[in-house]
Amino acid sequence: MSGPGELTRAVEATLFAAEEPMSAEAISTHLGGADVGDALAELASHYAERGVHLVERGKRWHFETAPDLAHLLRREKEEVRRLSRAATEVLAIVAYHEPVSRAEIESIRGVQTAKGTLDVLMEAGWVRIVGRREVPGRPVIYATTPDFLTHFGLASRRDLPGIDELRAAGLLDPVEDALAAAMETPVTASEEAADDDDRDADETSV
Amino acid sequence: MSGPGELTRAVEATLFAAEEPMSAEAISTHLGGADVGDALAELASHYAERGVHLVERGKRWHFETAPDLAHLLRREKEEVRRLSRAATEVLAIVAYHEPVSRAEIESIRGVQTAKGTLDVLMEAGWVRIVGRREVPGRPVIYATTPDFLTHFGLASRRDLPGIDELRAAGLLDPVEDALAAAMETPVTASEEAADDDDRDADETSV
Amino acid sequence: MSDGVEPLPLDLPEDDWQGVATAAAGDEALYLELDGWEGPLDLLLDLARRQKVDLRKISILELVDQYLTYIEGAEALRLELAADYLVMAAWLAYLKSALLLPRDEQADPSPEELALRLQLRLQRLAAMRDAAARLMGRDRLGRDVFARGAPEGLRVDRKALWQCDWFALVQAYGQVKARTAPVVHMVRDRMVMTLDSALSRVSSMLGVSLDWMELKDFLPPHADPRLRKSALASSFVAALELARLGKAELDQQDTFGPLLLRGIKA
Repeated sequence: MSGPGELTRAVEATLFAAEEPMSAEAISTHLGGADVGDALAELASHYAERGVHLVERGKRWHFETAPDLAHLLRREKEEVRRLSRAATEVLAIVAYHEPVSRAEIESIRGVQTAKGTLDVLMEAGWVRIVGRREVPGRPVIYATTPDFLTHFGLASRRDLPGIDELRAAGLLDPVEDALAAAMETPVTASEEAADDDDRDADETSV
Repeated sequence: MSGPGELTRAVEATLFAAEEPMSAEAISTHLGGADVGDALAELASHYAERGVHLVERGKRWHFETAPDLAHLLRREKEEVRRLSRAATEVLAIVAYHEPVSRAEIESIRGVQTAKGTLDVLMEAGWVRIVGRREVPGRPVIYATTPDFLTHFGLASRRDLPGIDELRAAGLLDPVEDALAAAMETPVTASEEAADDDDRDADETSV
Repeated sequence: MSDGVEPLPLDLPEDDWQGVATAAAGDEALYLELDGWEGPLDLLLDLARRQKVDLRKISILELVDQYLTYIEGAEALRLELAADYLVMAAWLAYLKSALLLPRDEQADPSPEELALRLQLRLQRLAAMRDAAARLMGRDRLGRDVFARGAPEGLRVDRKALWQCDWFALVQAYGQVKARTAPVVHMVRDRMVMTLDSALSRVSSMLGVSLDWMELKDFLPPHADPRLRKSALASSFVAALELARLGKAELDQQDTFGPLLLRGIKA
């Protein structure tokens, strides 16, 4: 295979350096009126197998990245990031109380919850919008996703420890008393039976 | 001739799409850590006969139009900054002598260098401050940048036109050294101490 | 000895040199002479090149003569701009005479050395001038060769891979519940000394002595520490009140020093 001819090289360089797609006429004008049809065809065929293609769109020619390599233009780089404390709390509240509105989450947390926090949880794929609460203002309500269960190794939300188990583990007590409390408070059977969903019904309705 | 391999196509597409010259390491990182050395060599050789060349300048790679097509591509509007004679001279002195202080530049030119001259070169991205000379006064010293090599089509500073001859002829050595060699008089300690920066304070306009 | 005649450094910005020609629009002939040179060394280099010999073989004497002739020929030198050209001329005249006159063994540096130094400097400037020209003549990006006109650009989108574990989740919930659980605050009954009792106590004790006494001496001895704090505060306010009524005077030598109290006989 012999190298490209002079005209072909000129067309190639012209299109490479052009800031906008060029029509065959414009290229021809640029190159002193030469007939560039054959050169364009030759180039298109040459580049067909390469990482860059010469394409014609609406009578104008330009180089573009081969479609199968388009993913190279926008690479995704994954970075492992730990969920913030606030986001973890919101996630836990959604998991324990779902479906739950943002106002309800705030009432349970006792703190305002930034919109971005729920966005992060939705981006992570653990929380989604499941509808609207039929109350004035029709707030959207959130629930966890199957991915949430998978990520945390839960067969179902019923696997989440109940309030009394949390208390037994010292997770409900102020940090300094946690040890003593965990050792002193026996868990009773009736308390353990507390139900997942309605456990905090009185707190949920804001 | 079989088509280019996947990696070669990927490197080709990446460099075509890049807005700046890229080092082999940067390309490799973009492509998930592949070894791109062979692909670069293959592409450089493939493009050598085409209207667009793949070139390496200061360890960074980019595509550019073939130099022999310059007459076809020169644009009506001059995009390249026109440098004053003083600026071109200062640029040459920095490139051939780097790293070099302003006093050293002035001693070669025999004239004070306006503040703006170095600023223009730094603004163009061709010269930068690379540190300070550890002599009294700690003057800043200047050197060229990778963009300088890119702009002037130099693979490295060793490509500077005639640099080997100039070095062999001692024309890149300070006058004092050449004088000492020529007169076969050893440079005395006191003269040497004044050497680097203030060397020519009293003979700047000779 | 040469120091006295060697030219001073230029202190003119280069732009002014272009001004030699441009500023004198009406009298170009008069100012033309120095137009286009970046200082005396540059002019010397140009003259040297007109000798059309290798710079290593130029005749310094001839060069000096050419330079002096040139400067003399430039009739209407704008002195303030051409001073360094004239200083160079003076220095070259000195160099010429030193080169021609019988050798002065004491001269340091010798005229030969000065001539050589000038020659070396001209060579170096010439080398850089040639290098600059060759550099500018290269195929330059954006003038002779062109980068891709419309690169797509490479973008790296960072995607967060969120991490959280089961324990962090349930612990967070526990913390929320613990934080928001209703809490009953019990305020314990505390022993206090009222202002009234402090007033009567302090005023009665003031009647006993006319000497300065420290405030803390007015406090009930052996009191519970919590009562003592309350008593101190009440007694202090009582002392201020008594001072206001003119029944006592207060003194404190330094900041946070002991507070002294003394009764005033009416």
